[in-house]
Amino acid sequence: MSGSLRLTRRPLSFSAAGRALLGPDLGGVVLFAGRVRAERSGSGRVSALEYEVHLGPALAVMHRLDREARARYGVERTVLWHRVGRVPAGEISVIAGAAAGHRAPAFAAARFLIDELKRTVPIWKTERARPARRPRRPPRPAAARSPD
Amino acid sequence: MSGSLRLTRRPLSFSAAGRALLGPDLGGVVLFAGRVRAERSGSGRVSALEYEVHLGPALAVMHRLDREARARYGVERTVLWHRVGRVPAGEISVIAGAAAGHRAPAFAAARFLIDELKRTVPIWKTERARPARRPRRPPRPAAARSPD
Amino acid sequence: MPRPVRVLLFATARTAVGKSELAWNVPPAGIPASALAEELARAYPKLAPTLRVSRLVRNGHPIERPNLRVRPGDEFAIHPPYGGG
Amino acid sequence: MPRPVRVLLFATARTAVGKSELAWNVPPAGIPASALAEELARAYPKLAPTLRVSRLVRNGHPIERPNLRVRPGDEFAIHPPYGGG
Repeated sequence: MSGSLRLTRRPLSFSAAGRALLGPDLGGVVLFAGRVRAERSGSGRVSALEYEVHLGPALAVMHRLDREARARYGVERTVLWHRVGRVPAGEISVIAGAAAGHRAPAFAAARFLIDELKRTVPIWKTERARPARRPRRPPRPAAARSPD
Repeated sequence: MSGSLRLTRRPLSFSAAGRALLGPDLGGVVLFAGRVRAERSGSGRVSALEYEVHLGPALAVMHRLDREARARYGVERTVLWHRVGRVPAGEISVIAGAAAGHRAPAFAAARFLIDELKRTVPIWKTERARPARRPRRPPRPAAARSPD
Repeated sequence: MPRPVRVLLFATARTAVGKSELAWNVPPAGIPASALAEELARAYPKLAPTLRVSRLVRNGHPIERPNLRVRPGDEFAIHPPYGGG
Repeated sequence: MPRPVRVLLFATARTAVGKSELAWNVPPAGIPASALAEELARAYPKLAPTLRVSRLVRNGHPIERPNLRVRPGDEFAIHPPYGGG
């Protein structure tokens, strides 16, 4: 098992993703990270996004994407990590990465993973504008970390 | 100036590159890293690569690539970092990265930067097999860090 | 005594209903997925527009045939268009 | 007294000559880049194969015309095919 899949409430980091993609013959590593943008919205600047996930189906689809990326592009290691719950502007919400002997398959696999994650994994985001107007409970997205 | 260019003897890290690519509207970040592979070679496993650089022309070409990547793809921030001197197997020798509002231009710019760096920047590598047989001086590649 | 269906509501479906989960009673033999969706749209009219663009999921698997039966104890999820990343 | 040309040797060029830098005397009026390369190839026969695939660089700029003159005090670099990354 060389794919690392995570749905987690904890911050995501480039350095942790880079470590998950280490291997003696893996000369090419590509990491894509999506960060929450402090965009202008109706009620001011977005201060955070709140991510919900349907945990079981999400992990099932992520496993399938991971297997498919490795089979299609011949990459040896992959990461597909998504944060759930509240993610403040500027922080990383998602990392898709791949490592291979050379760069072309690593680029292709990372691109495939993020494109397909957005299209097929049951995760949703809701904008949160600056001061949360009412202290509402977040929608309890079940969080988990799969075995790496 | 939103491009970060470095030729340095110090280790490169994903996390430092990620920080160099922060920006309020930069939702898509792509990092490519090349790592030294522990490949089999004539004299055993490669334990390190030794990188030489012709410093002035290298920085000039890197500046040009950076400007071109930002003009072509509309990315706002870029990094193009290369390590010089001895780089042990498993460590990062190069990072090319870009950040933009969305992922497509970030992928395209990172790919452009690494492809063109390999093709046009005066940097050379020499394999070093495991125990250095004679204690030779490294070839004094001039190292520098450009203003970010 | 029949167990209810556990209905999971995400994103715009959650907003329309005002909660993230419902217990919904169905006959012991179950009902077609499309009929269950109609019952929910009648009970929560704001849910109707979301239902038209959503995928329905039973026990973690996308429902391909609208006459697939949802039975007591099943999990039935409404998946509005995905928005991860 | 004329200053020499500073010749910079990288990678296979460095290996062929056995050092990374040379001081090379040229006439006060300079000589064409191609002539300087030929002098070096005669002095260091192992350098010849590398020179055939290398770019020549004067004062940091790639030399486009082989008759460009290299003058005392110039930096003249031999760039074998690049291998960064």
